[in-house]
Amino acid sequence: MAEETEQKPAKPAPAAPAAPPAKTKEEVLADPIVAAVASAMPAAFVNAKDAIGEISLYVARESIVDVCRAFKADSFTYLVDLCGSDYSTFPGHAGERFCVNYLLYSFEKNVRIRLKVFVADDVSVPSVTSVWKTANWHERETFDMFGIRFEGHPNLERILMWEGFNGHPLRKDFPIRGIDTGARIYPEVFPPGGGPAAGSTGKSHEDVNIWKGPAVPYGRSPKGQVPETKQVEAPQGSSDEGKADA
Amino acid sequence: MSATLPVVASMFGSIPEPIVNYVIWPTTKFVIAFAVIMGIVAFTTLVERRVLGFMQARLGPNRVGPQGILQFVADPIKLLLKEDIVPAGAQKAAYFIAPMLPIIPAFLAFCLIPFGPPPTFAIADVNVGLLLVLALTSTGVYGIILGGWASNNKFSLLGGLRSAAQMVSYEVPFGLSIVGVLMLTGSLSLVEIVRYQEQSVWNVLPQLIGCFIFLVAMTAEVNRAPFDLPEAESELVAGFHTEYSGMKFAFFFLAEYASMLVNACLIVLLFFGGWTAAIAGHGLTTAAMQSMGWLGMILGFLIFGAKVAFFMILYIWFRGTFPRYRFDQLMDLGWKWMIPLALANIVVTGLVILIAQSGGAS
Amino acid sequence: MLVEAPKTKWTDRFLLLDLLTGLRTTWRELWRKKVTVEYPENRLPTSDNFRGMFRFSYERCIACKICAMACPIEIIYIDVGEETREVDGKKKKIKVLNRYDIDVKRCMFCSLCEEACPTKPKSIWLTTGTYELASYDRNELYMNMQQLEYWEGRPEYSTLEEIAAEQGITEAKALPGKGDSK
Amino acid sequence: MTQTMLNLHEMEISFGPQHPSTHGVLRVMVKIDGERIVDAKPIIGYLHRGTEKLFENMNYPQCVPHTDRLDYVASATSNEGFVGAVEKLLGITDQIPRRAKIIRVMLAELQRLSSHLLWLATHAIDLGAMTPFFYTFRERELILDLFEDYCGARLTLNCMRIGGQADDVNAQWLQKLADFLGIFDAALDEYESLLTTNRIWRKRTVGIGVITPEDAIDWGLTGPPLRGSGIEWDIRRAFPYEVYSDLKFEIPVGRNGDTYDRYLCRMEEMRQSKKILEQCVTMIADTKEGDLKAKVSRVIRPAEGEAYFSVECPKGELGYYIIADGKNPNAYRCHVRPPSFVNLSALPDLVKGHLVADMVAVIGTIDIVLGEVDR
Repeated sequence: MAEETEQKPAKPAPAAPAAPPAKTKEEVLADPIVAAVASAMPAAFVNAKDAIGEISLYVARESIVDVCRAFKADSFTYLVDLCGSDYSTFPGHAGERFCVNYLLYSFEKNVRIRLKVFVADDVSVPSVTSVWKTANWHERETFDMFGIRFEGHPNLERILMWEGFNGHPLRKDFPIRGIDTGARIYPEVFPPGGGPAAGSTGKSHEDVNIWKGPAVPYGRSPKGQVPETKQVEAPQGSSDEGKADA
Repeated sequence: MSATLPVVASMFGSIPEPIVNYVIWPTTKFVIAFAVIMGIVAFTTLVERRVLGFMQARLGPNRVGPQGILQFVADPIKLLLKEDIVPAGAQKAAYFIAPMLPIIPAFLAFCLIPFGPPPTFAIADVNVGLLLVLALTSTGVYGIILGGWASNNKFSLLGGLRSAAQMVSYEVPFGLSIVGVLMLTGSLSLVEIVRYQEQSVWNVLPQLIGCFIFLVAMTAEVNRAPFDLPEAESELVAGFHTEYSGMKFAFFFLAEYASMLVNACLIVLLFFGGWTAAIAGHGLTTAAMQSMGWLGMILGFLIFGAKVAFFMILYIWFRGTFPRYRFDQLMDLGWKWMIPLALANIVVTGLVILIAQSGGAS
Repeated sequence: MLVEAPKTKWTDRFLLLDLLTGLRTTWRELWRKKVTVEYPENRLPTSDNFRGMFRFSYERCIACKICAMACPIEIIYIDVGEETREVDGKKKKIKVLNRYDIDVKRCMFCSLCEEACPTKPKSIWLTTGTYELASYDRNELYMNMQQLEYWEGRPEYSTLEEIAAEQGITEAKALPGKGDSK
Repeated sequence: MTQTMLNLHEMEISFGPQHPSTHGVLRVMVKIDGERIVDAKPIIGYLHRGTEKLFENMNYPQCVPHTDRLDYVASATSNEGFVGAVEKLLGITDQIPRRAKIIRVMLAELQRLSSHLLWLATHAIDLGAMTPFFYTFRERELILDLFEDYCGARLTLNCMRIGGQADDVNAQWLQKLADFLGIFDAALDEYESLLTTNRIWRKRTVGIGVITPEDAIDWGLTGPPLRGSGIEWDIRRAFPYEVYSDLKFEIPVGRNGDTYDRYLCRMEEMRQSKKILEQCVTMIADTKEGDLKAKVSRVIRPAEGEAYFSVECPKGELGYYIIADGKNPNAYRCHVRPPSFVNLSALPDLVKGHLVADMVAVIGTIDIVLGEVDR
């Protein structure tokens, strides 16, 4: 295993070279890109960050629609993206669990800014569908994936998962595999109790090839020798024959 | 008729002559014609797939027999052996009758079409032959409407509706476009129309607009691209025959190709001189062919076949080239362009004939 | 840059030139060479680095498991045992590959395992130029190391040089790992 | 039953998920009055594979082959977006060797050509013109051959690595590319001779699915649907990545925002892509062979932070939003902003009042790939 360690440097990824010191909230909010809106409603912004050229503004949940309206009036006419994220297992994160990210773009300034709204479980967020039509499907997706409810959404139902699906897949406590979906197809082929078992890692042979039955003995003799059968198994010209037949 | 064929007639010996003339002889001709047409229609499907393939930089079916020539046998066998599925909610009786309805008039129309110089190749030379052909071809749509309705499928229903609307709007220019020809020739008999053309010129020259309208209308009449709305596969899955499988589907299919053939024959007879290759009485006229005996008959048949083949290829060519019209645009074209144009054509033709006659009289 | 429909004269439209150009295109294509490759008789040649069926070399493998770690869908299953063996009169512990399975039916042929393989020539590689992998039984596509090495229709090889040639390596280097441990 | 069948007033049709022209498994519940669409409701999710969840559970290099499966007809641009986002997160965007960048641009533009050719094929066949389908596939095959020669795969390329490229291009490949570019203009003209001036094609596309510029922005449309409405915006120009700032190309925009304008835009985009490729072929001659990868550690573990990076994929803006927690070699959250998903959400507005046949045209003109819509 010498090769592996050789090629794997011990130190983690190189940090961004000569990163400027992180800006404070006030500095970011004073940035000319967002200053107009930020000065108009200073109470709405909880925090602000500017990292790798992307401005993130942390907005209070109640005022998100007003903030979006203000930004839309201030040339940020375009909602690029809206997505959720679950910070429940984020290292060092204390505070509300979910976050809804809004990414706005201004054609005039040619710049994107991000608005972040943190919400706790079971707390709904005001919908911005009244500001941008495109928010409709994004919010439905966020609801589907995280269970964040959007207040005032015209049609808040699941979009990617099916109706009646239990759970919200992108929550961190949702298991990655081994969900009992309730679907039992082809019981005559797959034995009862088949299918990925809840909590299985999927890393063992039995987990994955459930229809294969017990593992077949395979592999070579533990001596580590190339078996003598090599010549028998590989008759000369077998590949040529195969091609000629075809 | 059999008077010109004493050898054949004598084979029937003791049978009374009227029966030979009006029962046995036409039936024999029809059975032969039916078999040949069935073969031609089946073969057309192969030709279509091959030619379309060639136009699209590919080969088309070429596996069954040399150059895929037996594909037209394999396809019906496949369709015969297929499971015949009847949708659960279908109107059983209508569902079964629907495929038969278009195929009967399509093949019946061949009785009236002279494939070559009379008398051999004209099964029934009726003096209103043209009207009868038009009447028969327009009944084919009932099967399509019925099939679309009986399948209990919304896509089929839409296909049937489209077909009905299309048929209604294209019957009119279809009929109007040949009025000019009738005015010129003064006869409804297809044989007479051809005789007229060999004595003057092909009707396509004096009736260019009429011919164009006829071409468009006949393409629309048989639901071929760019007017293949009833079975537009990208919109209505397969249109009226979505729920049909096996031989029932084959019947629709055969009916479509048979009507294609009928219409191609019609345009050749009406506008392109039928089996003749003559201008102003010179060249291979009907009389010249008849005087050549059997050779002339076969020559006429071949000339007719070549002309029809051209129009069959034209159908395929259109299908390989054009996008599909939309439902309302099709109506638009039919009602707002074709019908006024056809009417204008009739008026102009009438005026010209009137002037020519008065000029001749004075 | 504003794109606009080409201007057409009314005379062109009257003469149906727009339809006739289309007809001319298809007509010309009718007589051109066709591009169909009639498959079972003729096959398209694969390029040299075409990613197809796996090939595994037991001789080359040093049982480092890097390929299994690189695999995005975890379909490479490796068991490594240790064995004491006498080499040059000394007792030495060496790693022995007990199991090397690939669930080929789930593979997406991304070749990350080949890229990760530290041996040279590679112990696992996909450039065999074989793409006809269909099977009537899905279990046949779960392959152990013998099957991975000796599947039917594989390109023949027996020596290190030939493997190297198959992988397009001009100069085969002495193998690290197993060769050293002996 | 007969009664309901004959009651044509506001019939509801399930258009898909098994339908010839929904480009995959899109399902649209259409309410029609006769043939006129009263209401349309797209239902998606039939191809949902939980890619975002998978991204959270595998390390960064392993994600790259999965991005192929998002937009499976334009996997190079999907790769490009993802590796670009991770590089941005690592802060090594400037360290990528120029040769690798040029190769990326070449692959992305080839992919744009191939994707647009596929779009043209399906769009034309949706409107009943079946022949362009085969012509475009003939040329697309050449592009796929180029991909195969480059990275060994034809469709799901997995051709980009974080920090650079895995394979280099050689003179032979560049020659093959130049040969392909040589015939491409004639091929485009051939497609256009069947469609652009054809009166049936124009009748089917002009004035269908009109999007005003304001609506386009409101709906968040990107790519040709946005440009067809007359907004000259392209990420290659607005946020130039790779070497796009050194390349000369123009952004085609339409005037009316209808299906025909979007068709023209895409045709012109193909011509521009060809120009970009020609410039790349000359540009790559000045770079050092084999200089393909920046120094990246084997285990990629970016510092805590978040980054959004987007590329102009054939369908529009494909963005990746990655949150890294700084502890694990996998993304804490990776969100994909798929252009097809956003563009498709405007479908109900676009088809309302049109006929059923027009819906097929509109779905075709949005150019969706369900792998990307459903992820």
